[in-house]
Amino acid sequence: MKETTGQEDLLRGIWRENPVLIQMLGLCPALAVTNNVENSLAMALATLFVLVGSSLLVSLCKRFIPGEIRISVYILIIATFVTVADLTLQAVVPEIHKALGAFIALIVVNCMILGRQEAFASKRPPGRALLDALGTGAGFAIALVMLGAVREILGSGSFLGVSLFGPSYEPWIVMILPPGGFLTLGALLLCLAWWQERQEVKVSG
Amino acid sequence: MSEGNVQAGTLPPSPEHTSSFKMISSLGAAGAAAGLLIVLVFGVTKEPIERYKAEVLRLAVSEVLNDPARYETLYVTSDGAIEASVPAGTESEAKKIYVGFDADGHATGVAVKDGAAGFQDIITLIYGFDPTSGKLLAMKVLENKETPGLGDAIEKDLAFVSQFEQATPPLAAVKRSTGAPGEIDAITGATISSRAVVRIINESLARLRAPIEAYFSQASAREEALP
Amino acid sequence: MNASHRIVTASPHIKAADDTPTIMWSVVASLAPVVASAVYFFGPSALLVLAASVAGALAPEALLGNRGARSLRDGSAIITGVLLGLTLPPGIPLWMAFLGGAFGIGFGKLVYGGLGQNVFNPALLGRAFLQAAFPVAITTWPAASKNWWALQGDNFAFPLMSPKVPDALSGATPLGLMKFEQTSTPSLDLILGSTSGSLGETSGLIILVCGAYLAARKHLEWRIPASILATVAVFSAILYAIDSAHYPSPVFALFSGGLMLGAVFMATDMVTSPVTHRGCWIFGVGIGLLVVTIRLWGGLSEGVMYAILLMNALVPFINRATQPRTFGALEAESKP
Amino acid sequence: MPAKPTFRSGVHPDDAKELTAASPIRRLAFPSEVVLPLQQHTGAPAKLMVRVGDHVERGDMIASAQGFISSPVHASASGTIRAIGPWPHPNGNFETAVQIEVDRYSAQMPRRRLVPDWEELSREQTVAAVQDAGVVGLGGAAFPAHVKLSPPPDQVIDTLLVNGCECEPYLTSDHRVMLEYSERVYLGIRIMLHCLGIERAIVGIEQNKPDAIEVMRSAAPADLDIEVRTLEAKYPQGAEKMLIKALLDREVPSGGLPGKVGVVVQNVGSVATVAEVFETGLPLVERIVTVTGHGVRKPGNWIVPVGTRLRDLVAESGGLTDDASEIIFGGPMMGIAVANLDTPVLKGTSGVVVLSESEAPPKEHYPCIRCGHCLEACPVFLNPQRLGNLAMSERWDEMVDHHLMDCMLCGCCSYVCPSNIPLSQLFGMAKTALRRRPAA
Amino acid sequence: MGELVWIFLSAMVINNFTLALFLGLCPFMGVSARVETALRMGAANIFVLVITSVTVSFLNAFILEQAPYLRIISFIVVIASLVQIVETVIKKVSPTLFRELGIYLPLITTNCAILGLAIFQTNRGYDFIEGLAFALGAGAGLTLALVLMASIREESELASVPSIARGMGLVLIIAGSLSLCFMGFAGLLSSS
Repeated sequence: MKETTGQEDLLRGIWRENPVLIQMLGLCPALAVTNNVENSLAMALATLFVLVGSSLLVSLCKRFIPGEIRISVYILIIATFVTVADLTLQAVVPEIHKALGAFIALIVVNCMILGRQEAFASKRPPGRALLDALGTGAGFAIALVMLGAVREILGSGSFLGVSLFGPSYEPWIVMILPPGGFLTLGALLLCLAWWQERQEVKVSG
Repeated sequence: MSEGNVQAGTLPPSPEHTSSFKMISSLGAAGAAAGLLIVLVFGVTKEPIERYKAEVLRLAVSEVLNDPARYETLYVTSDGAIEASVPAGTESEAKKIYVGFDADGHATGVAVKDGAAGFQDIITLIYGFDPTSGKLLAMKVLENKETPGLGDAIEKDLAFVSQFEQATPPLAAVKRSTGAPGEIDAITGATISSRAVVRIINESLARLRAPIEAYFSQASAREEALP
Repeated sequence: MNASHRIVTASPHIKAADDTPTIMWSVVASLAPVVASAVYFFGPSALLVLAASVAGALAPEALLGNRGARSLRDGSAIITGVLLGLTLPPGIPLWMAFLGGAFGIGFGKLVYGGLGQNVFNPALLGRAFLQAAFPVAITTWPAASKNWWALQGDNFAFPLMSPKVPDALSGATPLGLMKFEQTSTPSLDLILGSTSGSLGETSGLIILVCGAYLAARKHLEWRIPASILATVAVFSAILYAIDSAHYPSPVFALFSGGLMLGAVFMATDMVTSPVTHRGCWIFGVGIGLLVVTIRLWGGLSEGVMYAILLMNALVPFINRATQPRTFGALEAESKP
Repeated sequence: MPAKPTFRSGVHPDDAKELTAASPIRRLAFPSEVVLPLQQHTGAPAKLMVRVGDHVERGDMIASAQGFISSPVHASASGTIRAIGPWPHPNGNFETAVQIEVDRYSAQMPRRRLVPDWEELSREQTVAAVQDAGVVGLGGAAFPAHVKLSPPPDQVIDTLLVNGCECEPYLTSDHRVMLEYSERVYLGIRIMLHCLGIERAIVGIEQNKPDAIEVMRSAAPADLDIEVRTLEAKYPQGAEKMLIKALLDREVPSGGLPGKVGVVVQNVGSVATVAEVFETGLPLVERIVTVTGHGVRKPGNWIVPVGTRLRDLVAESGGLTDDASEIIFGGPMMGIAVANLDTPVLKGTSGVVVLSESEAPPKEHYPCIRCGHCLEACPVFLNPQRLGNLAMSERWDEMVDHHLMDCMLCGCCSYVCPSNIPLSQLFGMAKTALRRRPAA
Repeated sequence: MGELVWIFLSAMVINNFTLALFLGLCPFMGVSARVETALRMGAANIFVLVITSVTVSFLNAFILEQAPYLRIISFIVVIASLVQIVETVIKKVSPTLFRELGIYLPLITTNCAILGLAIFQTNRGYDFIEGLAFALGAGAGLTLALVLMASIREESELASVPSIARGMGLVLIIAGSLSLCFMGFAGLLSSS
C-alpha cells in the first residue's frame, strides 16, 4: 500500500474518492433519506459517528483481531455503534429518528463503512484512521447534503425548511419521491462527468 | 464496487494460522464488550425514549377524546371481552383501546389505533368514539406515506379531518355530501386515501363496537349501582 | 462515359421507398386530425399546450442531441412533443407542458444516445414525470365552458408557480366518474369524444381511423393495437359478465380515457416496442391486462400510461425471449 | 387467384424486368480481347495450363480444375495469349487472369469436336463430362455443377429442382432461355436426371413470367415426371433453400446443403448449358447476359463470350446514359458494383445492371429505430436488427451465437431498412472477419 | 388472505424494495449487467430473504421480546452466520446449486435488503405467515427490478450512449424511470 500523508488521508474521501459520487458506495441511505436537507444532515452525522467510532476502535484493536474472523468483528463493532446512534437519536431527536425510520439501523450494511475498516483502519494507526474516517464521512455528508438540497429546493421549494419562493411556488413532488432520488443522483453524475470531460479537454487542449 | 471490497476482504491477509480458541475468545470478548456498551446506552436512553412515546400517545389520545381528565389502556381479547390486562404472550392477539374519563370518572369515549393499506402504504390513525351517542369524536392520522401535497391531506387538511367530529358511523366517503349522517367529503384528487381512512374506521368499529358498547353499558350500570 | 458519375456501393443497390423520416412525418401527419379534434373540443388552450410540449421536446434535442439540428429533421422529437401534449389536460400551465417535453427527450431519449436507442416512450416518460411532480395540476379538468375562445385554465401561470384555477373540477373524466362515483358516461359521447379529459382522450373514432391509415402504409404495427384492444375488450367483457353492477362495460373500457391514443400511437412507437411479431402480441396483451388491472384495482383511474411504460421496460426482455427460430435450426437440433 | 406457393418473409422490390423481358437473345460480336480470370467459380481456382504467346482455339482448356470443388476454364475465343497477370475482377480485387487477343476476321468456328452421347455413358462418365466442360451454376454463385450432380453416397436424392425463378429484379436471361430454348432445358433435365439416377424434376417459375410458364408447360415432354410450377414473385424466391421450402415444403437444416433433404437445385441456365455441352461438344465458353437498367441506352439480352470486358458489352448496348450512376455485376440485390470498365464478364455473370441516379439515389443513414422490418423480411428468420448492432460493436462471437452463419447475404434486411443501415454489408464484413481470424 | 396478497404485492411492486425503498441497491447496480446473472442473483436473494424472514420471526417471538436493544446486532450476526451455514450445506449437498447461487450468497449478507426486511418485518409486527409473504414479495420485487435493469442494460450496451452518461449515470436514470413506472401500481388492491 502506498504511503500517504495525513492531509491526503483527510482530503481523499471528501472529493477525489467521494464515497457516493465517485465510488457509488452507501447509495441506499444516500437516496432513501435525502428528500430534505435536515434528514440528510442527520443521516450524515449518524453515519459519521459510526464511521469514526468504528474506525478508531478497529485501528486500536487491530492487533487483537484474528484475520479469519475480522469481518465478523468489524460488523459487530459497527452494529454496536449503530445501535448506540439509533438509541441516542431516538432519545434526543425523536422526530428526526421517526423520519429516518429503519434507515438508521441500515447504516450497519452501508458498504462504505465496512469498506473503510477493511481497506484502511485495519492497517493504519488510530490517528490516520480517524482522519480517513473524518474525510470519508465528510465526503458522504457533502454528497448527501447536495442531494438533499436539490431535492428539497425543487421538491418543496424550501431549504432546511425555510421557504424560498413564496407560497405560490408549485413544488415538484416527484423530487421527494423515490424516482426523484434516482434521477437527482443520476443527473448529478451526468453533470460531474460533463465537468470532468471539460477539464480533460482543457488540460489536453 | 462494494462487493469487490468485501470480496477482497475475505482473502486472509495473515499467513499464520490462528487457533480456534483465540478466534472464539476474541469474538466472545468483542461480543461481550458490545453487549455491555449497548446495555449501558440503553439504560441511559430508555427513560427519555419511553417518555416520548408515552407523550406522543397521550397527545394523540387526548386529541381524539377531547381532552379527557385521564385515560386507561384496556385490551379487547379475541373473544370480545374487555380486560384491564392480558396474560403475557397474548398481547399480539388482543387489541389495545384507550378509554377516556372525565373529571368525575365517567367514561367519555374510547380511542382506538388502527391501520390499513392506503394509496402508497399503510395508513395508521387513531380515532375517538363515543358509544353512548354512537358518534365519532375525532380522527387523527398518525402515520402515512401518501402522495405529498395530495394524499397526505388526510393528515393535514383540517376541512377533511374536522368532518369526522360528530360523524355517525358507518361512514361513507362521497364526492359531494348530501348531508346524510356518516357522509365524509373525499379530498379532491385523493379519493383513494380518503376512502382508506373511512374504511379503516368502519372496519375497526365493525370489530370493536359491540364489545365497547357492552363495556360502556356495564360501566354505567356499575356507576348507577355504586352510589 | 464519364467515370466520375459512377459510385460503388455495397449490395443491395436498390432500396424500399420508406425511410425513417418518411415514417416519422407520416405519423405526424396522421396526428393532425387528432390535434384538430382536440382544438375543436378544447379551443385555443389545446393549441397552446401542444405548442409548449413540442417546444419542450425540440429544445433539448436541438441543443444537446449528438446529431444536433439534424435530428430535428427526422420528426421524431415532434412526435414526442405532440403525443405528450395530447396526454395533458387543456388547462395545464404551459411551463409544465414544456418541462414534460424537455424531461421526456432529455432523460428519456438523449441519455440513451438519441433516436432509436431509448427504452421508454419519451412522451409517456415525460407525462409520468409530470404526473409524479404535479399530481394536482395534471388531473385538473376544467369545467365545460360555453365560450370556445376562452382558455381552459391558467395556461399562462408564471413558470414554477402554481396555476390558479378557482372552480376546477377534478377527476371529472369518464374514468374518474366511473371509478370514484360509479357513474357511467353514454357510449356515444365516448366514441365521438364530447367528454372531459386530456387533449387526446376525445374521439376514439378519429384515432382509430388515423391508425388504420398508418397501418395500411405499414408505418404502424397493427398487431400491437389489435392485441391491446382485444385484451381489454375480452378482459372487461368477462368481468362485466360476472358483475355488471361493479365493472364497466367493454365499450366503456375501450373508448374511455387514453386507451385509443395509447394503443394506436404510444404503444406502437417502433423504438420502444418489440421487434418480433410474437413479441408484439405479448407486449399488447401485457398492456391490455395492466390497463384493466390498474383501472379497476389500482389507485388511479387511468392506467394506460403506466401499462405502456411498464411493458416498455419489459421490451428488451421480450425481444430476448422471442428471438425467431432460425430457418432450418429446429431440424438441425433434432438430428443428432 | 389462389395463393401461389412460396416461403415466409422476403421482399417485393420493383422487378423492372419490362426493360428487357421482351428482347430476344442476340449474339454479341466477338470483342478484340477477352480476359479469363482463373477464379470464376466457388472453390479452388483453376490451374494455369498455358503460357504467354500460346495460340488457343475457342473451347480449348487453358486452366484445369484443381481438386473436386473446382472447375476448368476454357478459351472463349480463338486468339493469342497476350498476358497472364492480375486483372480487375468483379469481386473488387485484382485476380490472376489470362488475357487473349482475339484473332481478327476469324470466323471463330471451333474445330470439330467429339460429341459424347450421354445415353451411352454411365452416370459417373456423364458427370465427368460436365466437369470437363467447366459448367458452373449460372445463377450467380457459380458453384461447380458436377459437384451437385454427384451427391455423397449417404444422401438419397429424390427430386431435381430446376430454378427458373430469376427473383433478382431487372435480370431476364433465365426468362429468355426458358422462352427461346425450352427444348434445350428439357434435354438438360434429362441428362441431369440421368446423372442423379432419379426420375422426378420440378421446374419452379415465378408468376411474373406467365409466357415462360406457358412455353415450358407446352414443351414439357410426356415421358418424364416433370412438373412446371408457378411460384409467387418474391425475392429471394430463387435462393435454393427458399425454393425447396416453397416447392416441396422441406426445410434445409441450418448449415446444411439441399442434398440433406434429398434435393438438387440447378439453375435453368446451367441446365441449358449442360444440354449444349452434349449437343455441340463445346464447353462453357459463352453465356447469356442481361444488360439493363436506366443507365444504359439499349438494354437487351446477349449471348456473350465469357471474358468479354464490360467496356465492350456496354458499347454494344449503346453506351451509358449521362445519369448512369452505378454499374452492377449481377442483380441489384446481391450483385457487386464495379467501377472499372475493364472488368470481364464471368461464367456466373447473369447480368450487368446500370442504375441511373434516379434508380439508386444516395441515401442518408439514420439510427436504427427498431421497427422490426428487417426481421419481417429476413427469409432465414434471423434478427438482423440485433446482428447489426452487434456488428457495429464488432462483437463477432455473439453474432455467431445469433446464427450469423445462416445469413446468405440476400440483402432483404438492407433493402427494407428505413434507416438505410447497410446491414448485409455489415454481415458480409463480419463473416470475412471471422474467416480471417486464426482459429483459436 | 387478501391481507397476505397485499403484503406480497406491496413489497413486490407498490413499494418495490429496490425502486421505492432503495434496498438492495448494491447488487442492483453491480450485478445487473447480464440477465442470466441477474436471474441467479434474484433467486439467491429470494432464498436468503425467506431464510431471514423465518429466522426473524423466531428471534422476535422468543428472544428479542426481552431485549429489543439487541435487535440490530442479533439480526446481522444471526443472518450472516445462517447464510454461512446454508452456503456450506449447499456446497456439500448440491455442488450444482452452489455454482448457481453460491458466489452470490456472501454478497447478499451485506445487502441492505436482507437487514431491511428484518427490520421492516419487525416494525410492522408481521407474524410468521405474513413475514413469509413479505419476504417472497420483496424477493420477487428485487428479482423483477434486477432482471428489468439487466435486460435494459444489455440493450443499451449496444446503443451509442453519450460518453458522459456511460456507467452509473445512465443506470441511475434508468432506475429512476423504472421507479416512475412502478408508481402506476400505487393504490393497488386498496381502492375499493
